[in-house]
Amino acid sequence: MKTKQDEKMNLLEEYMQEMKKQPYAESQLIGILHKAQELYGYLPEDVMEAIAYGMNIPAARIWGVASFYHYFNLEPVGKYTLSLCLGTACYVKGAGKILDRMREYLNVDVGQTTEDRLFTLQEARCLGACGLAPVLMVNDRIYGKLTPDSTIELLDKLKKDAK
Amino acid sequence: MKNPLEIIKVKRAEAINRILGRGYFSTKRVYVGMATCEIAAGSADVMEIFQTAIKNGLVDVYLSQKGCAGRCNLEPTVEVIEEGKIPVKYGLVDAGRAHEIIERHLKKGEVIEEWVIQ
Amino acid sequence: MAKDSIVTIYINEKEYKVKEGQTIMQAADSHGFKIPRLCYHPKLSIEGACRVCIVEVEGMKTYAASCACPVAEGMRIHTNTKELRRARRDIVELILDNHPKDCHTCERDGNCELQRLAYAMGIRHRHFEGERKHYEKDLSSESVIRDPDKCILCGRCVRICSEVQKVNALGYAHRGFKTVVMPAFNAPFSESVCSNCGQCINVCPTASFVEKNYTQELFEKLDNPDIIKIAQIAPSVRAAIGEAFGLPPGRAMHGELAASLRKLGFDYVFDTQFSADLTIMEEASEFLERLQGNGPLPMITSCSSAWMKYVEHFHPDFLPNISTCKSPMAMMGALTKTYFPGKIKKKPEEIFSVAIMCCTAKKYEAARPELMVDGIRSVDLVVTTREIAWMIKSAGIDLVNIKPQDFDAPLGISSGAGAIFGATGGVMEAAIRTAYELYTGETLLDIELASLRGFHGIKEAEIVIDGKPIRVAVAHGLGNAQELLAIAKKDPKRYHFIEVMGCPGGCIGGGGQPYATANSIPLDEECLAKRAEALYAIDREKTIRRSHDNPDIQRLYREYLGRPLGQLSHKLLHTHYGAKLPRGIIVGGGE
Amino acid sequence: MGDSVTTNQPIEKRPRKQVEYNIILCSGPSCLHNKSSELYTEIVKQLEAFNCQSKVEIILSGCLGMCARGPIMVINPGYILYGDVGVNDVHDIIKGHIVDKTPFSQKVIHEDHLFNRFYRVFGDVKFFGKQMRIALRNCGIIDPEKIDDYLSVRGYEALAKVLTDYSPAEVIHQIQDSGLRGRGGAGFPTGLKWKLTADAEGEVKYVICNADEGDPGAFMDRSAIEGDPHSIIEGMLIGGYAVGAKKGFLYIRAEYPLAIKRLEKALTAAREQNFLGDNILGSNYSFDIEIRLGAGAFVCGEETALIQSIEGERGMPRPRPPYPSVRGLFDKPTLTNNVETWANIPVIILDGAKWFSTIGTKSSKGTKVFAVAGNVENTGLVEVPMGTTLREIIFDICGGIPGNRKFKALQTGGPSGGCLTEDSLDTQVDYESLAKAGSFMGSGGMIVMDDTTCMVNVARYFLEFTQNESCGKCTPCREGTKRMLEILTRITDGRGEVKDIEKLERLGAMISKASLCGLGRSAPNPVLSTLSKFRNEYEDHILHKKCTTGSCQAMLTYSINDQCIGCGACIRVCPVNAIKGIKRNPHTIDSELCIKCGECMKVCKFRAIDRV
Repeated sequence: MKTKQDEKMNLLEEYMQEMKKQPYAESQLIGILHKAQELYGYLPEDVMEAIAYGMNIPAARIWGVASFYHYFNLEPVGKYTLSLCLGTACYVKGAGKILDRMREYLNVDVGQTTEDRLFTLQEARCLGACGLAPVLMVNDRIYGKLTPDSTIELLDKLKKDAK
Repeated sequence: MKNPLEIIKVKRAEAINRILGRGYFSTKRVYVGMATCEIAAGSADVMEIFQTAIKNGLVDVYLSQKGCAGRCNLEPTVEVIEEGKIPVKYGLVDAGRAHEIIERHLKKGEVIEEWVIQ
Repeated sequence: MAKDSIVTIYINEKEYKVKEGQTIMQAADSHGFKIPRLCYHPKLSIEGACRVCIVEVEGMKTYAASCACPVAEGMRIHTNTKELRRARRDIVELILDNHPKDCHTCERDGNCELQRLAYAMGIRHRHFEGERKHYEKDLSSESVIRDPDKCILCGRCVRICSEVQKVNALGYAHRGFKTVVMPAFNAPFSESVCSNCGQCINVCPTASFVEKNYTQELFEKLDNPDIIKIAQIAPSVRAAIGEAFGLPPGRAMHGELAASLRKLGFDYVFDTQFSADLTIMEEASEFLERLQGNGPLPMITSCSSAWMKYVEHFHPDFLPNISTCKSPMAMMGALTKTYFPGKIKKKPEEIFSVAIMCCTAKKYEAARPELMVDGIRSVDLVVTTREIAWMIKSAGIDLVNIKPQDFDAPLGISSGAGAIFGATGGVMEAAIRTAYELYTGETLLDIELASLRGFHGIKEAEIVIDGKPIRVAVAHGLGNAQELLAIAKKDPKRYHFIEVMGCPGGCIGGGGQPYATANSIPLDEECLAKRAEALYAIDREKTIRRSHDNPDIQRLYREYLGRPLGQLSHKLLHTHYGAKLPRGIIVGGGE
Repeated sequence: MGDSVTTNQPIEKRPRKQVEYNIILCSGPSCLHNKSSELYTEIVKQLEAFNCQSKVEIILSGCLGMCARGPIMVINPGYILYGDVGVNDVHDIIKGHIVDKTPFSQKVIHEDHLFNRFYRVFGDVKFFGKQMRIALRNCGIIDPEKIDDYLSVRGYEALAKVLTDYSPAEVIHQIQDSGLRGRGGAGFPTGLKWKLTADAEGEVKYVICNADEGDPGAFMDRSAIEGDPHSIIEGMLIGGYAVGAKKGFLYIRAEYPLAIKRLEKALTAAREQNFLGDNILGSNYSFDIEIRLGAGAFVCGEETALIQSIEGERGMPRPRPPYPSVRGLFDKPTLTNNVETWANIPVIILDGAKWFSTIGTKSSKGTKVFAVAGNVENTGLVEVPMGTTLREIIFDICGGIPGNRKFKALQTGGPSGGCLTEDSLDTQVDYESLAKAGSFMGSGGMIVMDDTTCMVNVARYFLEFTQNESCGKCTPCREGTKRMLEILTRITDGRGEVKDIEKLERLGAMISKASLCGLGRSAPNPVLSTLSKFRNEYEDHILHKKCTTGSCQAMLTYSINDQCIGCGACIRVCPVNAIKGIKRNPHTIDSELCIKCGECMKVCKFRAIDRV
């Protein structure tokens, strides 16, 4: 019987096989890491090792790439990824204060996940919704025109929904 | 053999035919902004309301999505275009406004002045 | 564009004719300038990262990194303006500001490129101090300590590890101010693909990489009157240790070393060159066996410990080709715990066997369980050339002026063949001298094989033994070795015998050799050539130049071992290595 | 929560005039020169004469791009263009078009430019009036997910024209003649870049579209891709033909999922119609495009770092030379342009280089897109002809500063740019003028700041951004920006030292000249520019420990004045018990304990709390 993990690995292997056929196969590394993160939610070390082996790319290089780009999560993320936009428009409209409140409320720093694995707090560069500044992206959905208070209300609501 | 310019002319004619086939010559054409920023402001719901209205019998309306024209603080935006008239651009269209635009503008032809982007 | 055409440039308003295609730095170097530099290394790719070597080029809005920027006709370059001096000064200060202030207690004190630069730039005050990075040291490896706090991110280690050694154990991780050089996943060095070659130590301008230091342990053992302290000295140590005492490279100091080690407290000082001769006896015999169909060809040498670890990691399919001979160090170690205690009527447990090596990987090798003899370690401790130099200095011994002495019997006499083991091609040359005679019964007259000497990455030669052409190849540096293996893999019949040494230049360029002096660069080829020449000179000056002619070797076989590849030989002098799977391994080293 | 835009309020403050027609009168520089202002008076007069002034609104627009035929006036609906309009023609036009409902054909011109379609829809909106939509010509008027829509607005005709009529060298000539310069920031002449790549030796060449839009507050490229992906693809196809490439890469931020989806859809549709693939439109030209995703690194907007990233490496810039046009992606000659630059290409081919070069200033041709944000009435995307003044953008197009506040500064060029003050507002938008005024064109972020903004804090914000995005390769950027940020932080925290300004300037000057790539070189700009223009604010912070705008919290002190009646409301909300006092007696704040949260000020009904 196949476990879920095996299935994910099979999908990744398949993807790598496809990428290996491309010219300059090594250049597909970032795409493969995207694929892995799509499957696993983050980049587990053994998955990166599997990519090293599968693509014949030194693991130190893969680790270097994965840790260079902020989009890649090196640790498991929470149910909700909260990406607070700190682009200029949002910043000017008080995103900094919202961030402080969220840090305090969640008791985590940027890049960390709450102990209950519910929230991961992240900073985003411009999300391109400046008209709604300040904005917060929760997984794929954008919430706009936030204040520190309304943000906390939103987090409360998400917490309730999760239960 | 045709040269690329001749080919493109054929292709364009075909494309226009297909657009017409989709009902472009309806009396009213409605364009809903569907860029990331518009969607973030709630345009997906607005789009759905128009789609539902058409499914439920709203006729003579051609509905399409469009990109962002750049009017950020007034998104979501919706245009209602009628041949021979100045196109009407609505701003800050939420579900309530979408329903009213259907009832008043699309069905009765009334331009809802206070929501129009000038 | 013809590459050797000449262009006219102006440096500090003076006209110079230089070769097109050169960088500003190369052009300036050839005309009496020495633009300060840090991340640049001639053996490595151009990084252009430290920005210390910046110059002003008229018409450019920003400074150019002279290491990267090619010259162009009519280019007007300034290397020494007030603004530039200040910018360079500030750049070096910025590096210092993120660097521990522990120069006095640092291993590289006095030998540190950053320290030299800071001195030369005239940094006498700090202006911009602030947060300093701090990470844990990685002490996991038997050979190399990684201290990210001292890293200035010049990237030389990353480049030598990936470009020259092609091991790719090291890489940059994270980014910006948080960039750190580390193995994959920040795993301990001991769990990484590291071969322990120590080249990162060689090229590091600071003390971000240093060997695991055993000097204090050794001092303690030397103070213990109840044990017999035995030293063995690798060929390359004698060719390089003078540099640590301010002598120019190329002076062989075996006599001085033997005398100094005795003063330091060793009871017996033996020569690894003796066991090199022994290795040749076994290895040449093994080769002839294989040549006659008993065992796979090409046979590949196994003396280099970094190389062995590398094969276990990346090319386990070649393990059957690896000679079963232990390295000279391990052979000597085995003898010091078996043959020699018998001679002096002591138990093996009473012997403390120390190897003084040019190599950091030997520290790892000595700890291998494969090398135990009757359940005890054959070599108890390995110190590098650098470590023994500190000890000699610390003990107040005048290595430079001391009266030379001979090595101790019965493991101290060596042939010239044993000496050249330290330079790339040397093992092969020595093996051929003996194999030829063992096979044909005739003495090979022309024993200096020029085609196997020098620093070409891969050297090939064909020797006719008894009418049969024997094709051999030599590689030094793991990157070259990997290329050679690829050739051998593609064309398995191409070679009969392959020699590999893990470090550039062979053992003379080992990871435990003295740091480059103020006017030199690490792994400078001129310096390596002089070290090699010191070994070749030893060889030339010996009357016995073939391992099998070494009378003590002959006596050892007569009195103890029996014959090469005999039963006792097999027990003491041969071993087998097995595949290893450290974290993040890839097939064939990634090429 | 979140979606708080639900109101039934009118969306604009001005009452809207209900009209049937609008007359758009070009007031671009060339039309003005041709006395379009006199026309205005005449139009008003004629409308009154025909008694139809209530049916018609007159709109003054920016340049309509038909300067050779000016003065231009347009009548909507229908977007009928009248050219060479003299004062004497106004009567005939109004009578014909509005009274008799038949356009006055003698003056109607049929000059058709690609961007005219946009103005058929949006021509009467004031916000778009002074704009000129070339790069964004189709954004907001076509369905970006339907190639048919793009084809209907002459899509891929420029490609067909190139393949039919032009040799690669002729295409490059066109681009050179147009005067187009790179829209990514530095303004390198696009035609020259193409020529260098075309001339470089090598069989295999590549074309790259840089869509790694990263400036915080800039989203022009996202909008362009989401609104009109085919324009970019067509631009790249033409570029590939011109330089001899068969393969293009589109490097886009992973944070733009919708843009990626639309691009993928567009590429598939283009392949189906043989705009991509082998023997495109029956020609010998073959080309295809592959999307490559970024992964959250601002520095990958730098050309060489982007190339590293496509190669699957850490996005660390390479030293140049060698220039990418000679040795770029996979060591092959490579042409990189950004999204906006590519989107201009089809226009130049179809409307002509000559026409294109009539727009803009002497050294900067065409238009530039800006994302205007900050303290401004109308935020949004603005595409204006080069030469438009900053004042026009901020006040005429974007409606000025809200809340009756005073304009303080304009930040352009994002983290690489600088701040401009009131006296620079008449600067024209072009590469040289902005640089001369002390800023930078950049990729198009434009932040308007009012008098509540602390400039030291703004500088700190941008530096924090670049510090965070520094790749860490070269010393000046990695270490230098860190130290600058520390100094700025200490200044805004009220711990600034007298020598800090000098240190900032010294580090800034060194970093600008010694860094490896453009990110590092431009990183000190926000600091250096605010230092030169708002030095007094820095001095206030350092010498007097005072932030006049009240932005730097650490420097505020709260105290209670004699308006206090001792109600105790402030005591109850103070989270750190810093307020003491007896009921009905004036309270006091212990400034040692106070964390400056401002809660007391919010609850006080008697304005008894002062903040200085």
